[in-house]
Amino acid sequence: GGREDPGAGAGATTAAGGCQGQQTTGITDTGIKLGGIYPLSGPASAYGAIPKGIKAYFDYVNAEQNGIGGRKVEFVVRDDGYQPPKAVEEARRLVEQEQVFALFQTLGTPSTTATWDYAGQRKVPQVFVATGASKWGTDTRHPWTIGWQPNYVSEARVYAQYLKQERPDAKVAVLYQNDDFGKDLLGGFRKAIEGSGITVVAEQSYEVSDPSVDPQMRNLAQSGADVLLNVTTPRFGSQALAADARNTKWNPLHIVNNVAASITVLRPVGFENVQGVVSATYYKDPVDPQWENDPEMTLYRAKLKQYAPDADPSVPYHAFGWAVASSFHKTMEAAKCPTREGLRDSMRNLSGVEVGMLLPGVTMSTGPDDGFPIESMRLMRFKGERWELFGEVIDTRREFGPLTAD
Amino acid sequence: MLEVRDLTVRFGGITALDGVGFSVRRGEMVGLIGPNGAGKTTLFNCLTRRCDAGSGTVRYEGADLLAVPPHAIAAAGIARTFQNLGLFPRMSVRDNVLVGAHHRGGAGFLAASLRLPRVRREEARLRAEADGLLDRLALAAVAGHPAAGLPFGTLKRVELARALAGRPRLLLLDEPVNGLNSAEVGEFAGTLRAVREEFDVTVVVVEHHMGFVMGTCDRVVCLNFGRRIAEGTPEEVRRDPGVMEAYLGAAV
Amino acid sequence: MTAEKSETVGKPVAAGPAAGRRGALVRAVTAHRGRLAVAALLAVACYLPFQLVPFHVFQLTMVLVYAVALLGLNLLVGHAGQISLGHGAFFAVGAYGTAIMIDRWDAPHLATLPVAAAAAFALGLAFGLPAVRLHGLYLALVTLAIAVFLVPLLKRFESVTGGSMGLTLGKPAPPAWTGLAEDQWLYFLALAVAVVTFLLARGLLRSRVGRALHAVRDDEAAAEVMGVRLSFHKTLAFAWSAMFAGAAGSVYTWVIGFVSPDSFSVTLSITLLAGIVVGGLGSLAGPLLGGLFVMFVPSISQDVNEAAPGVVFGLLIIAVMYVAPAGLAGLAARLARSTMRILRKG
Amino acid sequence: MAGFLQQVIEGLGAGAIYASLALALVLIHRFTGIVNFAQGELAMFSTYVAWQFTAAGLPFWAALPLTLAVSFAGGMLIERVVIRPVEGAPELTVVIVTVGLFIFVNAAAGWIWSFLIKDFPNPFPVGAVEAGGLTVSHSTLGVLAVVGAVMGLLYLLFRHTKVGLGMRAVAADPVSARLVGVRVGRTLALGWGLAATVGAVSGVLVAPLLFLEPNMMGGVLIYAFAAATLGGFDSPGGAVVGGLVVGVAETLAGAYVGFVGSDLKVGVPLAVILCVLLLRPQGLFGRAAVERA
Amino acid sequence: MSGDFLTVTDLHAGYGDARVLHGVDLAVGRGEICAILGPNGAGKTTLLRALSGMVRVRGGVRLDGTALAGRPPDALARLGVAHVPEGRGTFTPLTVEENLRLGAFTRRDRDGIEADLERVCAYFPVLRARLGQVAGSLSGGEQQMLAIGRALMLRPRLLLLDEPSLGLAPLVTAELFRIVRTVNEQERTTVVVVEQNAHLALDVAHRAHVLESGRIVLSGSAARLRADEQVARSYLGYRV
Ligand SMILES: Nc1ncnc2c1ncn2[C@@H]1O[C@H](COP(=O)(O)OP(=O)(O)OP(=O)(O)O)[C@@H](O)[C@H]1O
Ligand SMILES: Nc1ncnc2c1ncn2[C@@H]1O[C@H](COP(=O)(O)OP(=O)(O)OP(=O)(O)O)[C@@H](O)[C@H]1O
Ligand SMILES: [Mg+2]
Ligand SMILES: [Mg+2]
Repeated sequence: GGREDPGAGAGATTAAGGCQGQQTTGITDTGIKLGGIYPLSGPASAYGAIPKGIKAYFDYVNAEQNGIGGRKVEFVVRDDGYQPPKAVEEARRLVEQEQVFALFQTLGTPSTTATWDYAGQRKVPQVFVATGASKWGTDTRHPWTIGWQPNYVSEARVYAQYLKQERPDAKVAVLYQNDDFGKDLLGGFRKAIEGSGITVVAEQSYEVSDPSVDPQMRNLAQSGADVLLNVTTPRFGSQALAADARNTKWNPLHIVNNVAASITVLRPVGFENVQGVVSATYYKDPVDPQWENDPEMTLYRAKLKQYAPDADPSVPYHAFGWAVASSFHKTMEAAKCPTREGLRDSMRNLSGVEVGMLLPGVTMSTGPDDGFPIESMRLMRFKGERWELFGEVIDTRREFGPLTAD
Repeated sequence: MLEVRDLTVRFGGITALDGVGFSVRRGEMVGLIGPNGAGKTTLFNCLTRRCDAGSGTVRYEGADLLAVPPHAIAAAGIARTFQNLGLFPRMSVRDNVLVGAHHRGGAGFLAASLRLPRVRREEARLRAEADGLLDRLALAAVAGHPAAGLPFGTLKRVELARALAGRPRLLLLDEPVNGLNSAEVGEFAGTLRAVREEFDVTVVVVEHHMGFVMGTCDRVVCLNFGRRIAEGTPEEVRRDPGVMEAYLGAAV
Repeated sequence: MTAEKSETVGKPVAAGPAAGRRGALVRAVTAHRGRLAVAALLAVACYLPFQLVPFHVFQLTMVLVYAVALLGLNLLVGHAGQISLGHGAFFAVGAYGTAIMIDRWDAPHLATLPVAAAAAFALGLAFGLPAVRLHGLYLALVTLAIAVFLVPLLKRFESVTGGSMGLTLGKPAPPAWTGLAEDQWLYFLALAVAVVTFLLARGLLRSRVGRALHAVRDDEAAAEVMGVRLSFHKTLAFAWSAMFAGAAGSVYTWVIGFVSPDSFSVTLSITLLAGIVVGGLGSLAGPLLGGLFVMFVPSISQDVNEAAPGVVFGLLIIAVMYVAPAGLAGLAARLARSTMRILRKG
Repeated sequence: MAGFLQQVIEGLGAGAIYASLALALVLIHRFTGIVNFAQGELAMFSTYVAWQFTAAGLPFWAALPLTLAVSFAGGMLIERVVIRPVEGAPELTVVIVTVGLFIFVNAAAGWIWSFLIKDFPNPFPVGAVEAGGLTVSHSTLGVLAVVGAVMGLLYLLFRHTKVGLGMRAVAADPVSARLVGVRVGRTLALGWGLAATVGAVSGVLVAPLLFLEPNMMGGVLIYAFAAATLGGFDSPGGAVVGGLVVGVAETLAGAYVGFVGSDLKVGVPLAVILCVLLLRPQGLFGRAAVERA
Repeated sequence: MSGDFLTVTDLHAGYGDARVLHGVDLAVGRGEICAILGPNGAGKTTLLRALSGMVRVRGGVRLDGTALAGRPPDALARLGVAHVPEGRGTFTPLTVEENLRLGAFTRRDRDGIEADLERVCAYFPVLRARLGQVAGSLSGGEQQMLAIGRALMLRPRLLLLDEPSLGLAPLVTAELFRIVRTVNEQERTTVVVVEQNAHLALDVAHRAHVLESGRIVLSGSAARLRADEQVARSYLGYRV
């Protein structure tokens, strides 16, 4: 630590009254300033669509609901190109120069890991980071950082449980991206099937820089597995689905993870080729016809058109942004103090908060021992031209018990 | 000092040197002449280990020169100039000359980057010597100029200075006066003579400028199609009918 | 002493007898302009961290980190004439070396630098050997391959490298006697490393070895005839260059406190090459200018066009190459020359 | 054995993809003497152009020639606008300009068409030919055939046309080329145009297999570099052989070498290249430069 | 002279900041051989480069009435200007035959090209034996012959020779100037030749100019210059 109090940078302010001594940097009676860090450039720039959905949401709330509790939201987005050192720079810019109230989303496990120590030292909330790594919820030394989406381990548990019921002696082949995301999910899955009749008979990884996963899929096909767990990002997801469809001699039950389960990933493969594929989800896919008349979806489409006319509402990242922004809205509203500490406490004390863009039955809950806002998912199966939800909403915390760091 | 015997070099189907043999005594200045493509430059390339001999031997000061690795040639006391210039275009004239003295320094990467006192001393010594040479060859005015963009004649002198900076005992000059006018050729011949005295070097010179060769060389060897066709005093070689037919033409 | 001189130059000088003195001054400045510029730069560099907000100090620290890496790359590309598209890999070796030492053995931060640099040196030496036989394009693409291969390799040896999750580390604490804040301390560490590497590189380039490298770059055949051992110089140039990159990587780890394979993708290698070409190959100021470019231009790009910063960044790279085909250093030199001319005339 | 042969076939299929882009790289290298980092992104952009045509309702076989024409014109335009101003600058300057172009085109494509995956029509019928226990999919055959044809055309261009001669002169020595009357600017523009066209062919072949999105060619480019390097960087035959060797080496390594595994398999073609280059520094089919003092 | 084929008026040229030619005036008649003499660094090469468009110029250059100044070298090649440059400009990775054919790049008469290839090989028999060889591997003199042969392949109207005898054996040098004469006489090719060997140049040339420090300091018929001992000594460093 340096000479200065890390929390007391230039311009830091504190509150009076019941929230005495708490930090009010970036928040006034009429405004609240948030900063987000996303890869707007470079190979991961697909995710750069998320802040568009967030912005549209805040613009809508600012214009039509007088902001969050009378505070107009200013959302500053910075680009880190998916490079951790850049993320550190941008986080510091947002906190020290832009004087944001909170970091609202950093995207990617590496970028978030690179910045969470800083956020903690500065006591700046790092809210709803856009990565499903489980450490955001299990780590106790970083109270200022919290995830949002169901973590990859929980998602793996959902698939494991489904298999235990449907195919108790499944032989599983896994295709996974060789990074934190793929490894977390695969690791969670291995753990969840321990003690059951299910075995992982083959696993193949790929790098995001690989042109294609066809070779991996061929090797998996040779394993004779009857289930394929497809842990990929969109383009590789499409490739794997297509490879499975092409191989008429191998017809495993194909489980595709949530990241690659959007209809925009399936459509290019051809709907006839992806019938019966299974996945799990927690928020509404904007191109799924079943949500056509859903009120939240209707609102989303209308407001996105109004406030972000160049953003295509069918891009699932926009809907994701919308969902996470409205989650923030609710969290902020629930805060007892309009301070950084207030937000931290609020985000760690959610109970059954409903968010329109989440699936019915999926709510946000956190607690002193629970750092995972969303832990419920629902299974779905592709049929015709859309996903069909089936089974109950699975609350992984209730079903499998809480996750712990290990 | 130098003894070439039965030297043969082939490139694919072309025999550039075909059993060449001759010798050079210490302190001598030998002219090497012959039609274009006779193998003169190739011979120089062999002596400086730029190309491999197919067969034959070269003895230099009693040792087998062909066993010396290319980068050790300079340290062995052999320096050369190139037919179509082999200067380092982006380096200054002074630095070009200093590279000529490369093998006379000892600073390695570590010592050099730390600028140890002994490196500084060595550097100062070489620099002083180089400046002396530049003065000697009337190059002081262009010492800081990059080699690229200087007139051809000047560059020829820079090459000579660079070769001399290595303190060679054997100097191989490949067409040193081409591109110079008669006055400059005369001047160069004078300089060369003086330098020979001063530095005590043995010289083998390839040249097509007959006036120069006849005027400065003690002995002349003539090659044709990679073979030695004549050897002797300049006068003898000039009168040699084979040389006249293959190289000089009846006119000269 | 030097600073004094530069100050007087700034003052308007009256006509008359002062004119002669002024001429002498101008001459003195002209003669020592390189040294003057460096001294002035150093003075500013030491003064800045006390004036800037911590965030900007951090940014400058990163500029220095990149500048050190680019200094190494410059040695190889600008001076020895070999192209490396894989310098990110050596940078990563330095960064991971330091990270692993701190993570496993709690090594003191400063002690890790020489070891990390040595590791990068060794690796550079190993890769420098094939480099001897390869020329230009082929070497460039083989080094690119190193950079590509590094990422999965780092992930493979998870127990040591932390795999794709990477390693998170603490930052060096400023000793109490300095009275510096953490950012300032890191800045001065980076500055010290930058100054030392700069002096090393300068010493190297002004010596017999530097001339040999230039000779190899300009004409290999002639260089060899002059007694320059090609393989030795090329390999060692590669290794030294890698060592500088490794040192930069080590400082990087101090500053960022986190390493992961994603931090050292091929993009980093290409960015470094672009940085040194944009900064100015073969010039001493090039690495610093390149570091500034690498650090600040991506931010500027997103200020211009948030929707697609890459569009702006790409255009800016192209634009700089138009305006300054020999790099920013070349452009600066050109400007300085015309300033000097005006100064001399005026 | 059949399994092994099958893997070889699949490797050839992958290799043909790398070869297709390597051909464009070789082409531009022959014409201009530089390595074009933007080649893959230009191919990707062309593919989007083709996609735009088909999305507008044009049948694939009508969209293709249009795309090739647009790509050719686009390539020429890029040479004029982007490359011409740095002509004569040091080689690395031009290379870095192509890096800038890479970043620009990638971002622009994402900006225009978003990062959603587009479905791109497959020019070849689905299905496969089966013989002796081996299956070769139609699209593998198709890609191989197209790549072979492009290679043949390039060979004719390089060896038997005046343009080819002028182009090699420009790459060898632009100043002298101009002196003997070669219109250097036009030749370079032609080179960029043709390379963009070959790149477009590559993109169109690749898109149905890899799925179209702005980062589609990133990985292919690396392998195409490997292929071109292995082949010697200026012979079309070399590019194709290089591509196939890389494809097969990678596939076999991923399938049979346990330690290598799928994560490190990229190292195998790289190791192959390194070994080949150490024996033949000019690549398999490259000509060693003769340098004389 | 009214029948001037090439006229140069007040020509300035240089490299970057360095000015080399300071107002050169020159006239060469049709079918004339004109020698440019002068000491090292006088700007002879630069003058030829200016005539073939290789350096930027200020001033007037007219070829047979057509203004040349500012046109690029390739345009000039199409107008029939061939230049044997200093340093030869060999296309080193290409074969000898390809080098020669490139000389005729702007020509369309196939038969004529084949005939000229034959002719050049007859002039320089050494080249015939090496048609398939990579030009970079030729000896210095052979490359010089190649450069001259390449220029002749254009069937130029104006032939610019920059020290053509550089590196050539005496026999070949003599032959070279015979060839220049022949080409000049048979095809009325106008020739501007820069040559250090003033002796040879003045033998073959009709007129000669002495260039010094970027200016023409002396002009006259070749015969006159040759005869004038005094001139020769003071301007050409020419010792008989
Ligand atoms: N690498 C090579 N490949 C093929 N042939 C070569 C090679 N190097 C040289 N030659 C041939 O060998 C012969 C001898 O060349 P060399 O350069 O030694 O001639 P030279 O006597 O120096 O001629 P000049 O007086 O023209 O310089 C030439 O005919 C040349 O074409
Ligand atoms: N590429 C260049 N860049 C900068 N300066 C140059 C360049 N080429 C020539 N010069 C300068 O121009 C001046 C004239 O050179 P030029 O080559 O025209 O002389 P020259 O009369 O042909 O001499 P030589 O007899 O040596 O060939 C010289 O001072 C030279 O330094
Ligand atoms: Mg020779
Ligand atoms: Mg000249």
